[in-house]
Amino acid sequence: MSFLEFSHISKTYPGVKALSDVSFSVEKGAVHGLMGENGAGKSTLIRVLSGDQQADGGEITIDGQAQKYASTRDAFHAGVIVIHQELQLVPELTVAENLRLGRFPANAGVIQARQMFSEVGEKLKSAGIDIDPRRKVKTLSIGERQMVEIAKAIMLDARVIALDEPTSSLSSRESEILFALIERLRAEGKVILYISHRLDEVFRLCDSLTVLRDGKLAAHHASLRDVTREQVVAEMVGREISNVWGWRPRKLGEVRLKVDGISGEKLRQPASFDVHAGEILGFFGLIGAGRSELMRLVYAADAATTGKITVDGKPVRSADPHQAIRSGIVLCSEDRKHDGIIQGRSLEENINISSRRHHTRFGILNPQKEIEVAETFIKKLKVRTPSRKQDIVNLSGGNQQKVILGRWLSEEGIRVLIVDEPTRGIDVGAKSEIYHILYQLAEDGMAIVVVSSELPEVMGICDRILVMCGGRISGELKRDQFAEQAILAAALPDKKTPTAIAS
Amino acid sequence: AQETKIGFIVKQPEEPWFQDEWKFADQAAKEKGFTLVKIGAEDGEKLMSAIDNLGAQGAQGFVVCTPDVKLGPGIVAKAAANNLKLMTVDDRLVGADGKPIEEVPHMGISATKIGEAVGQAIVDEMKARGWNADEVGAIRVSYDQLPTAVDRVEGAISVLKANGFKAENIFDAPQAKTDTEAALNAATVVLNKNANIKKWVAFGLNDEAVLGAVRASESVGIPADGMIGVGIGGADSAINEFKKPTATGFVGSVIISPKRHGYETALNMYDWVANNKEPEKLILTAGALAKRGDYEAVRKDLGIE
Amino acid sequence: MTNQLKRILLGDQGLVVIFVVAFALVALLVPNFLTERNILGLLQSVVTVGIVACTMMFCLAARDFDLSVGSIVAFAGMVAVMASNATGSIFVGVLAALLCGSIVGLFNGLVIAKFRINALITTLATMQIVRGLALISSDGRAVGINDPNFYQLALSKLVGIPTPIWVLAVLFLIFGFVLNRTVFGKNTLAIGGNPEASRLAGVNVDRTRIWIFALQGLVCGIAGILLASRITSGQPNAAVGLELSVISACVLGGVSLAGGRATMAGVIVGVMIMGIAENVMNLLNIPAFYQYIVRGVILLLAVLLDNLRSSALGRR
Amino acid sequence: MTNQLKRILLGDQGLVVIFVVAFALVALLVPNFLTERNILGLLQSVVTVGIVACTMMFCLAARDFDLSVGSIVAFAGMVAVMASNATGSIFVGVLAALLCGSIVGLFNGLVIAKFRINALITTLATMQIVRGLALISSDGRAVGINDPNFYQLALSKLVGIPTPIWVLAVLFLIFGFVLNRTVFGKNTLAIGGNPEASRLAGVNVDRTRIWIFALQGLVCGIAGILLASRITSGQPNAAVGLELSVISACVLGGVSLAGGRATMAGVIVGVMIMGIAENVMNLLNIPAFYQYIVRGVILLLAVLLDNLRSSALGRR
Ligand SMILES: Nc1ncnc2c1ncn2[C@@H]1O[C@H](COP(=O)(O)OP(=O)(O)OP(=O)(O)O)[C@@H](O)[C@H]1O
Ligand SMILES: Nc1ncnc2c1ncn2[C@@H]1O[C@H](COP(=O)(O)OP(=O)(O)OP(=O)(O)O)[C@@H](O)[C@H]1O
Ligand SMILES: [Mg+2]
Ligand SMILES: [Mg+2]
Repeated sequence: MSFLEFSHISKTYPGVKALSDVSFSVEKGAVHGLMGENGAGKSTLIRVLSGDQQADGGEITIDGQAQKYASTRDAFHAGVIVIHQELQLVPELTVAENLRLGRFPANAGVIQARQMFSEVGEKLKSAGIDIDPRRKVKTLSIGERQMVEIAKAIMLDARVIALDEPTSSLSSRESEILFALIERLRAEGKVILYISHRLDEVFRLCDSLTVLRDGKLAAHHASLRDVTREQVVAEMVGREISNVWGWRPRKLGEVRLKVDGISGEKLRQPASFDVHAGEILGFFGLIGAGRSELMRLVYAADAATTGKITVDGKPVRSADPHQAIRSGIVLCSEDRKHDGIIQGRSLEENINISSRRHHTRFGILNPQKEIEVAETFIKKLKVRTPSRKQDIVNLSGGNQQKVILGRWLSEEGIRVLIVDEPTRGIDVGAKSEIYHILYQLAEDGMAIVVVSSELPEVMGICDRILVMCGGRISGELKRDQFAEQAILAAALPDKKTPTAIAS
Repeated sequence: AQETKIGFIVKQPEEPWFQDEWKFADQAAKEKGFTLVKIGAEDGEKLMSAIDNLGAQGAQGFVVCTPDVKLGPGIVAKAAANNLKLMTVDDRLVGADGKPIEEVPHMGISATKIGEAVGQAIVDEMKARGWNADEVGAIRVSYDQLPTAVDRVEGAISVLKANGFKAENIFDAPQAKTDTEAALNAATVVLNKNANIKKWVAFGLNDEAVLGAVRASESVGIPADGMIGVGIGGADSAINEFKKPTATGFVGSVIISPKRHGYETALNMYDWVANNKEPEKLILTAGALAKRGDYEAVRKDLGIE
Repeated sequence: MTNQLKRILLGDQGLVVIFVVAFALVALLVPNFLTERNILGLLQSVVTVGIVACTMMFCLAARDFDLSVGSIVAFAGMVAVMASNATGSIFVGVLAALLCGSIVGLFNGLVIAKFRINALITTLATMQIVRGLALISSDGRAVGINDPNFYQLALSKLVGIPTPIWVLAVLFLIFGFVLNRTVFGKNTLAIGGNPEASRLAGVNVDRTRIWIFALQGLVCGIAGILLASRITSGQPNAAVGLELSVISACVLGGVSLAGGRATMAGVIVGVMIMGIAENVMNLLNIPAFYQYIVRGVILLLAVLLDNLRSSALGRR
Repeated sequence: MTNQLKRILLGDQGLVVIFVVAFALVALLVPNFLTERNILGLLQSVVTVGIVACTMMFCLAARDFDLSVGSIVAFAGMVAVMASNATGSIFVGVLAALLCGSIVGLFNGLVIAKFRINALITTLATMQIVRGLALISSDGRAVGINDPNFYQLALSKLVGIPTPIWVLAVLFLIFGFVLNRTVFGKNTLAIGGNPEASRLAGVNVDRTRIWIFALQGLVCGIAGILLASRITSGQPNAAVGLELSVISACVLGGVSLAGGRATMAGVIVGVMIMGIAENVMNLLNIPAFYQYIVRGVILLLAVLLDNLRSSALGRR
């Protein structure tokens, strides 16, 4: 008998059958991968495991015991820890408080603060996570928050640990910390469920693998020894995907966007770069390199203190995103939960919020057109949803990301498109569609900036890469110079001098 | 015959005074066998709705104590539109020109008159205690948002001044709300500001306001014989004070009779509706001072028990 | 058949259905309720709350809060009366009141959006300041109307229905349309759903918020004028506590205080439920003290029912 | 040196510093302000608001809302007086009042947490119901206290300072400790800061919310008893509008209506600012109508200052 068993799990949401009759099992001391397209039901399965959602049918057994959870607290007591797909942190509390929330070390209700901080500090250090446990979470960057989230896995002596896309906003360096952690947990004999859209990681880490499709079990591999990546992709998507990147050479035009010496509160050192019409420029860097900060300055999401921006030679002065949009610059930001989705509103409204100004008259909407745009992008990006009227919070993480992308891809008359971690949480199948759309836009003359922590992605789709490190641009590589080593070298903080200077 | 239905609308339904008016009006209703509809209307808008409501219920007339006398023309028009006979109690309606609307029958006592009675009671008590007006401070617990309140305290002040009180010895203690706590807080400030004055008199909108001033004097250590507070109303708040084992600075309260105001107005309206006997255009009642020693007798005299 | 019934009952418009059923019950059980006179009276009694609820809906939907509405209504009424008394022209009076209302609203909006001051505190402050202005300008006393034509604003009828009810109906229509069919309405809802995301999506958040408050002021001006005409005077103490009634009506009608959710139909139902409760209690002659309890229980029942309905919906 | 000054001014306790400066200014400029008598009077005048603000802080920090506090205070006061009159024991009276307050609070909490009904509507409903109960139980009249020893609750002094002020101080200490140092306090902040994350982390959200409301009821009971003792009677109309004063004081003290942010020091400052404003206006003999305006302007200034301070902080 296996240590962790799912048998005949089913779960239905209004209008969606998220899981139907899913059964599989995992051995003790194994890392088990869970893959599937966006909306396949991975997170739902994890939520059922964590007691957050109750399954309509089926049963989970751990170590031979059938589990019955009424709440997440029961699951904790049974030794189940789940790191959810979206960050679940309380910004106003400190790192240590977040990590011990729900299980504070207390004496008669009074928190043993000193003990808590030192314990958490030690555990963080032993896991190689360099974050002060006394810092408030609101002062951390997204990447750091993700590390805090991951640290939850080692705060308690758990039997089963599930990680839902833990690396989606991590760069390779932080990912390595996570992988080391997972190795350690495996050695301790825990059961680990690992969800990811990155095939490399799954093949590197996992002992066994389950693939879900449309809420059903599509494949189960007790061992990954004889399985190929192509096979897994086919099981997930239902078809072969030969070349995910699909890059083709393009003709570049004049300089479209020119950023000259821009700086702001969070990015003290002035940065300059330019992008040509038809070019896809990649920005790579480790977490905290300042890429997102730079892009937010360009988009006027944060106020710039110095610097000049020109689009097609015309200087742009914007104090707020709505002005930046009017001058032809848009930014799809990295934090979809905080800066992207508009909770409580439908997909249709989330897609149309910006681009609708092209089809309104005297401020009155054109409902026909809105439906058309929404339907187009739902189809184009393969958003899995019962209807365009669905509230966006009811979508799976990857599908939310697609909707936010749709918001910006539906824009007309845009000259510069900046996408920050555009494929975060998106499955391989949809990824290639998105790249295809980006190429299309570039061919039509748009200047595109892609910020990504995924090295294969920037190398796969960009014409040129700028590397950032410690808040400044530390390297530039043209496509023919692309090499993993060179890029990583420029991204590492101890390197002071730029490694590659393009002519 | 058609059932007789009469409305009785008051401006502050939670106030004991209006509760009493309603109680006595109910008594009249029971005696004469008509239906009494009691509605509270705290502001002009509620009042207009209340009149509509009465019309809809098929009432034939109503007695009203209006939240504001300036509503006069509106009330008259609304009553006519709903075909209701109209009488006022306590507060008399005025027209756009600021003069009383004579054709609406009214029973009441003017706010200024009550205030003057309070002032007189204070002056009498001062004389009895042998106080010199120059060494006495007066707390005017005020709630100027309410015109009736202004008229009452101004009435009291006019008597005090006529009896040698200096204007600079009268101190304003504005209540933020009309309850005792607000009066207490406001009066405390006045007392502390003028710590050199040892003898005080207090008056205000009602018993609760004056009680606040008396409590304030106690909390800063002024003995009962250093304070003369005279309230208005004479309902339970005042009686509780009189019942206390030792006398407090709350010397008396000017009682107006809710019996006459409630019972007689309802009866008059009934006679008007049922027997077509029009009431007198103006009946003025008088207030009576009740003190610790005689409040039971005074209340009995006024027909309240 | 039963399925269809279920869909109607549990659908988006479920609150409306519950309301219709409740209305039918009341009409059957309460004598004198379903008479033309009473219904007109009832409608007139909700005019002020209803008018102000139109824009309060926007305010709450954008995660804001406006406590100053009662004061603005009173102040605008005073201004309307005093200005028309002074100039002899009702038109000038009406214009002045609308202007004053809008200015106060604009002030609220500017302070809240530009200085980023908490809306609760800002409007609490203007609530006090404006009430103070109303009291000072009239020395705390009601101001009578010189020109009897002013009364006609509230007394005149069109097709047998008093003008204020028409005004209310027209405003319901306008703001219903604005909420669902205009960029302004959609932006308001988006801001309430996620202000930062809306800003990054190119919504001019500051301008939208300022507009919402300015509109709120304007609409309070309209309510103030009608109220002054109805009570035939400008009263500095009018509409005290209006904010709470209006906000309750909105919340009862499904507007979320956390922003992002609002429907005009819901708000209309909320306003009507509160109005009918008052009306019926008076028709049934419920004693004043018990009215408090009944009012509270009705509020609880209304949300509880709606809740059961929507959780049944969730469980479908 | 200047840097250190800057750090103090702009730090977390900046509001306190601003307050101290303002206090010093007032003490210098307003005659009679800094006398022992006046300060004691001032402190006594903020006892009710201050006591209730302790738990309202928790309520707001958990993203909830309680409008029923004023009614509970009045009701608890009535119960205290009537129960001690009936039994002849002040102790029983006090106990009964605390019990009644807690029961109402518990009811609020249960309805809000278990039936998931909007807190605004629920407490609006209980506000009405409880006020109705207070009015009915006394027939709308003030109830006198039979046993003069009851007065001693408010009149007695310890080291020259009246008992209610001691009670207030102790509650400030207790709830300051509870907020920062206990599991309950941290859970409250977590629930307000991110309800979803708290739930997933296994915080018993429902139980915490129920506790918050029950505590709120208990504390309102304390405030009601002291108030009744202070005005030597139980008054069913007492403490109307208290909820708004308390919420304003909290928000002024930096408690976020969006939840998750609260400090006891901030709330104390908020309560004191409001109390001092009233006190000084009366000391300076500002006419009643102008007091409205001054009150509004002070509110605006206080938040504006705090805002400038914290945006200066952001820009550092
Ligand atoms: N609260 C909800 N209400 C309605 N539908 C939901 C809800 N939560 C999830 N769903 C639906 O259930 C399906 C499965 O979602 P789930 O989050 O498990 O997908 P996933 O495999 O984790 O996808 P992703 O890779 O995008 O994270 C999706 O179609 C989603 O729209
Ligand atoms: N809210 C904040 N308050 C204070 N500092 C912040 C905040 N957000 C980010 N920073 C700091 O700004 C720097 C850059 O942030 P960030 O990590 O977002 O950069 P990045 O290059 O976009 O990396 P990534 O997007 O991969 O996380 C970091 O040092 C981070 O600590
Ligand atoms: Mg997922
Ligand atoms: Mg980034």
